[in-house]
Amino acid sequence: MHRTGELYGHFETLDQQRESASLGMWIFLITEVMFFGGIFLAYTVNRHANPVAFALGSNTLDLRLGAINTGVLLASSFTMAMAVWAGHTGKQKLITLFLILTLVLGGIFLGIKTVEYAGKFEHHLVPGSSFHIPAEDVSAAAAKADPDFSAHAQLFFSLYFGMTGLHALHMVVGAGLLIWLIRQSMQGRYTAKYNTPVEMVGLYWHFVDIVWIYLFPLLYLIDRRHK
Amino acid sequence: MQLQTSSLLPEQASNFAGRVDALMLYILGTSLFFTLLVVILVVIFSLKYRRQKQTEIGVPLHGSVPLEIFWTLVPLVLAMVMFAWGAVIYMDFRHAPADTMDVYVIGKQWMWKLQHADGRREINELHVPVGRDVKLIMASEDVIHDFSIPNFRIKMDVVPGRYTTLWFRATKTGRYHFYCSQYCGTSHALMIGWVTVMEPAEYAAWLSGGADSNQPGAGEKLFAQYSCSTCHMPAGKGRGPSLVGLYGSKVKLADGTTVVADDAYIRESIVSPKAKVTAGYEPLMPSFQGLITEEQVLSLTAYIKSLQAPAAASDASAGAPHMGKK
Amino acid sequence: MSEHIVSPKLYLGIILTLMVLTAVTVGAAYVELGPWNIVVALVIATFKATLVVLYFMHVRYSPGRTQLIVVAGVFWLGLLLFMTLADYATRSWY
Amino acid sequence: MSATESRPAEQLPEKHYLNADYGIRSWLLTTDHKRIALLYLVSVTFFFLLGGVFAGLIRLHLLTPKGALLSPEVYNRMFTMHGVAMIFFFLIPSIPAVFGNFFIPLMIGAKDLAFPKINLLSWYLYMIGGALALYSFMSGGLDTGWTFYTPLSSVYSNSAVAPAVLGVFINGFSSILTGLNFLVTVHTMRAPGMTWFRLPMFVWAHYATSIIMILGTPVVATTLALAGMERLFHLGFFNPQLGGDPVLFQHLFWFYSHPAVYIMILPAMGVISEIIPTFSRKPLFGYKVMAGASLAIAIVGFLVWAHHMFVAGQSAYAALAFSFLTMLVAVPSAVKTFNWTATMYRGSISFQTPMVYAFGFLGLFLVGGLTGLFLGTLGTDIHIHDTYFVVAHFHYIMVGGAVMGYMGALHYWWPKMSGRMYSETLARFAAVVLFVGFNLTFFPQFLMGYAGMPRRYHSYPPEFQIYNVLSTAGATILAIGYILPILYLLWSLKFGPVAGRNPWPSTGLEWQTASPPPTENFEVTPVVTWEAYDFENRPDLGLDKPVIPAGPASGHD
Repeated sequence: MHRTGELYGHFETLDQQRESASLGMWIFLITEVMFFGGIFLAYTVNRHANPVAFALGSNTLDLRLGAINTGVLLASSFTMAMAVWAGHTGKQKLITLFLILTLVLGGIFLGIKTVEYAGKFEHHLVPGSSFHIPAEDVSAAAAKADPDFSAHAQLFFSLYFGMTGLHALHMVVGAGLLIWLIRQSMQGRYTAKYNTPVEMVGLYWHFVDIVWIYLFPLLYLIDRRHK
Repeated sequence: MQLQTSSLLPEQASNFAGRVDALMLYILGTSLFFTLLVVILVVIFSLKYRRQKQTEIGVPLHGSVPLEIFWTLVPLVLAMVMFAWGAVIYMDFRHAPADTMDVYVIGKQWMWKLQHADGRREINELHVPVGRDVKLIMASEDVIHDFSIPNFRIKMDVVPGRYTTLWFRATKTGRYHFYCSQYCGTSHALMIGWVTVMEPAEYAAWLSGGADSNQPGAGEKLFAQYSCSTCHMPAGKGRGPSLVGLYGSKVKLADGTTVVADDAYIRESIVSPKAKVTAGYEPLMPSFQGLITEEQVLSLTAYIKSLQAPAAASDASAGAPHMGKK
Repeated sequence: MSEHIVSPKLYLGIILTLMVLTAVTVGAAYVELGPWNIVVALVIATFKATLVVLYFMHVRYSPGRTQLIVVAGVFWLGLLLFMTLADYATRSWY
Repeated sequence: MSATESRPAEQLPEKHYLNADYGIRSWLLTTDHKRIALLYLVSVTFFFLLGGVFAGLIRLHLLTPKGALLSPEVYNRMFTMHGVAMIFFFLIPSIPAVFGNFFIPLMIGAKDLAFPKINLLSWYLYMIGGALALYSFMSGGLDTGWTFYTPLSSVYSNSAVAPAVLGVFINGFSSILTGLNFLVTVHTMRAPGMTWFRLPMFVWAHYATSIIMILGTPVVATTLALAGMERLFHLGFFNPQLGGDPVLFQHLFWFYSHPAVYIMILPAMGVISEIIPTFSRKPLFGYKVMAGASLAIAIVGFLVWAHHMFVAGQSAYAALAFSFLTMLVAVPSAVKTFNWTATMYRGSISFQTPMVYAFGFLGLFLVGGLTGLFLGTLGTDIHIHDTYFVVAHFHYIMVGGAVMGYMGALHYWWPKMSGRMYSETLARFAAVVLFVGFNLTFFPQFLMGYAGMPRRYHSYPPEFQIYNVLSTAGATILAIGYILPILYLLWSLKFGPVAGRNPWPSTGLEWQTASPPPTENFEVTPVVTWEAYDFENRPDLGLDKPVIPAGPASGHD
């Protein structure tokens, strides 16, 4: 497939190419919505069936870290939006700067997530044979209401790790894309005329942010008032 | 090698069979009409409009709005009749009448265990009287199974972790196959059994002919073994509510709602007691999930049912006449 | 496709709103609202997500086709959730 | 045979996509949609033959009530692997990935799909998925049924479930990327003058199919991922013993897997909508209605999934809603059938092989679609659910419908893809053999199912034997019908007469370029000035003096 400058050979015009990329990206994001949608449905049905275990499981999560991470990710979305703005206005230095800021914030998010995961490992809250809920948590009056508390709490943590893990995986992919963008941007590839890759990665990054906007209340904020 | 044949329409042996077949014939009639219509038209067009010259083209007709509307509406109406007719049968099929003879069914890889209300047990065999409404209350010990009786034209999945029910009224004496029709692993094809439909008198004789175990009796033993009686005392003085007359009654719950004490409620109260707590009582009861089997739950349920009339309960081991909750 | 350039000031306003809403949703979780806690949390989350989609992702200024794709996608997710949960919600009806 | 007799015989073009480059690298690293289509053609044929072998063993085994050949363990693996190979690795990619890939750019006058590299990536994903499925087949096999119902698949099965699930999961992304590529291509890559309502119906069908692919496939990916993790790590999303719900798996699974049936049948309908106008030399009757019906099937077809669960313990009221919607989706299918029939009215009909397949499709799809009514109607489903009636029904749709469409497409476009003609006599003979063999194989299964024989039984009560014997007899005829085309098509590659640009002739853009087409499809980007299937105003087709049969002139729509 030959290519002339930014234009790939099977397209007629740069506009056509940009339009295709944008449309393709949006369709891809819709498939991502449905992909996460399946897990959200599994979460809803399982939570509805095991309210007690889910509430107690949620209360073992570190709300402070979760809230900070929400802020960090939202901030990274802001810097990403600014990078796209810098692209549209042709401010090449600012593109690079905002992309680096976004990458740093994304890194902080993943770092905090790692700390949280490590804590779960320490406290045997990772689903599997060594899964164990501390006795003082189970002794809560509510725990008795659920006869098979341990199994059901494990269900909560399976979903917690499944959903946040999948989200983190998307973050890692996003970080990889950002590194690529930063390198290209430092070479001055992106101008007011051609900045499609920045825009596309931006869309992806915002989508990952939106997933977290839902994950945060669903995982961290169940029945907080009773603790 | 001699081949057996069966008639195209299997024998109709339940209250549903005739209704399902009638609906089937309506759909079949509709289908045959459209199949023949299209086939005949295609044949006529093929003969009449076959190409005569190499350079010939067809008449450029692009469509016709009235025709399109016509052949949208006609199938729509016919399909809606099918839907409505089928829905009526289905709602009857899903909602058992009030007064049924209950049989408990447990599916496991790869056999069916059945227990009559009086404790009579069967494996891969089911005896029922003709003309009586029978309800199968079904649970699975492992994977999903399905209890299917083609001559009765009904089936229902048997799902682990919950009860499903299937009801029918046999209308013809005889022996009919039942099958597991949800694929359940290696010996799925061996989960076959027989329903024997008997005259009521014959059925009574069969019942008294040797109940090999007595379910309410077994339940009574479990009731003592698990010390249920220390809390659920008959006079209602215990830490738990009295269970006499519980089955089928309305129970007021701590959260203000009311439920009917049916099989599902009793099962839930045993395996997950905190889910629905009776008003006026503390949620003290421990869960028995994992401690007792589905079969034992059924025995306990049967025993609790037998507590309807105190006189009968004390006489439960006699095993005779209380089938169901008449 | 000529793109609409959003001013950084608007972005700043959006991100501040998002931060405030995050604080509100954490606070709301500690207020006793019974079954409404989850509703409040999801309404706030949806509002936040809408802001991100409309402004950060420029959907407000995008061609109708993009807007249609977004609406259709969300609608489809809604159908999956709604029709499945409708089964669970009506199982105890008689 | 065709109008070519009056014109000088055409030669193969000197340079075309097949000889543009040589060597294995030029194939494995190609981004040419036509070459990728051929890669798919070879790979799906492999899985079709593999699935066919499994099917043959199943039919042989069922000759006697006790089972003639296989142990229950092996029999269960056979029908499971037959289903997985045929559905995920043959039927779903078949028409879209082979003919959609090859012809959508040609039909809309584009040089390629919008994302050629992603197109190649999706073939590799397909191959990785397929390799994992094969690994599962060879290392213990798979015995869960192609539906992977939990908790059987996630807890109880002793077979290689994990690699198969992973394979199907990865294959799903291949399907998603294909759908994405088609949608974008149809939106942005159309040649000047190729308006939406000038698109061939084949393109509309693929547009509708792609919508299903991108909205449904991600959900089954999630579902299988959850089930796989449940098996590997002993989690409990769908396991009641650990707090999960097996019926949830069924909801999630069928949310994709019912619409997946439309992924198989809609492209076949698109093929038939090309063949019938071409061989009737007449515009497709009710073009806009046909396009709308494709979209309606795709959309309403999404809302009917729980009709697979009428007796699975779902709420009776949910069942009512799903049955109602199922009945609605029957209507656009009926409308399509009537429109195909009406297209032949006052046409100039010839009976070359693709048209014979179109007739076969029409008949078998009618039976398959109408028997779907028995299953969508609640009152009859409670009897025939999970019996051989269902098996017969979906084979009429998937083999009678989708595979007949696939074979029709293969014969219709073979001259374009290879540049050569096959033996018309042999091809027509094979089409008739297929039709007869198919009916003999599957019609008895309707009767057997209504009589009560359940699916997936390795042994059965003797009263069902007569039907099974008929069915097995039919299967041998069917096998001949499939092997013949492979032979004469391969033969034609070397010895077939040169086909020329437009042998039938047909109106689509794909017939305006050389056969086989050059790598960039068209020497100059075409400009479209005519409506779809317009034989009347096309002197370029070589129908020098078109003769319109006498009769009252009819008005246009």
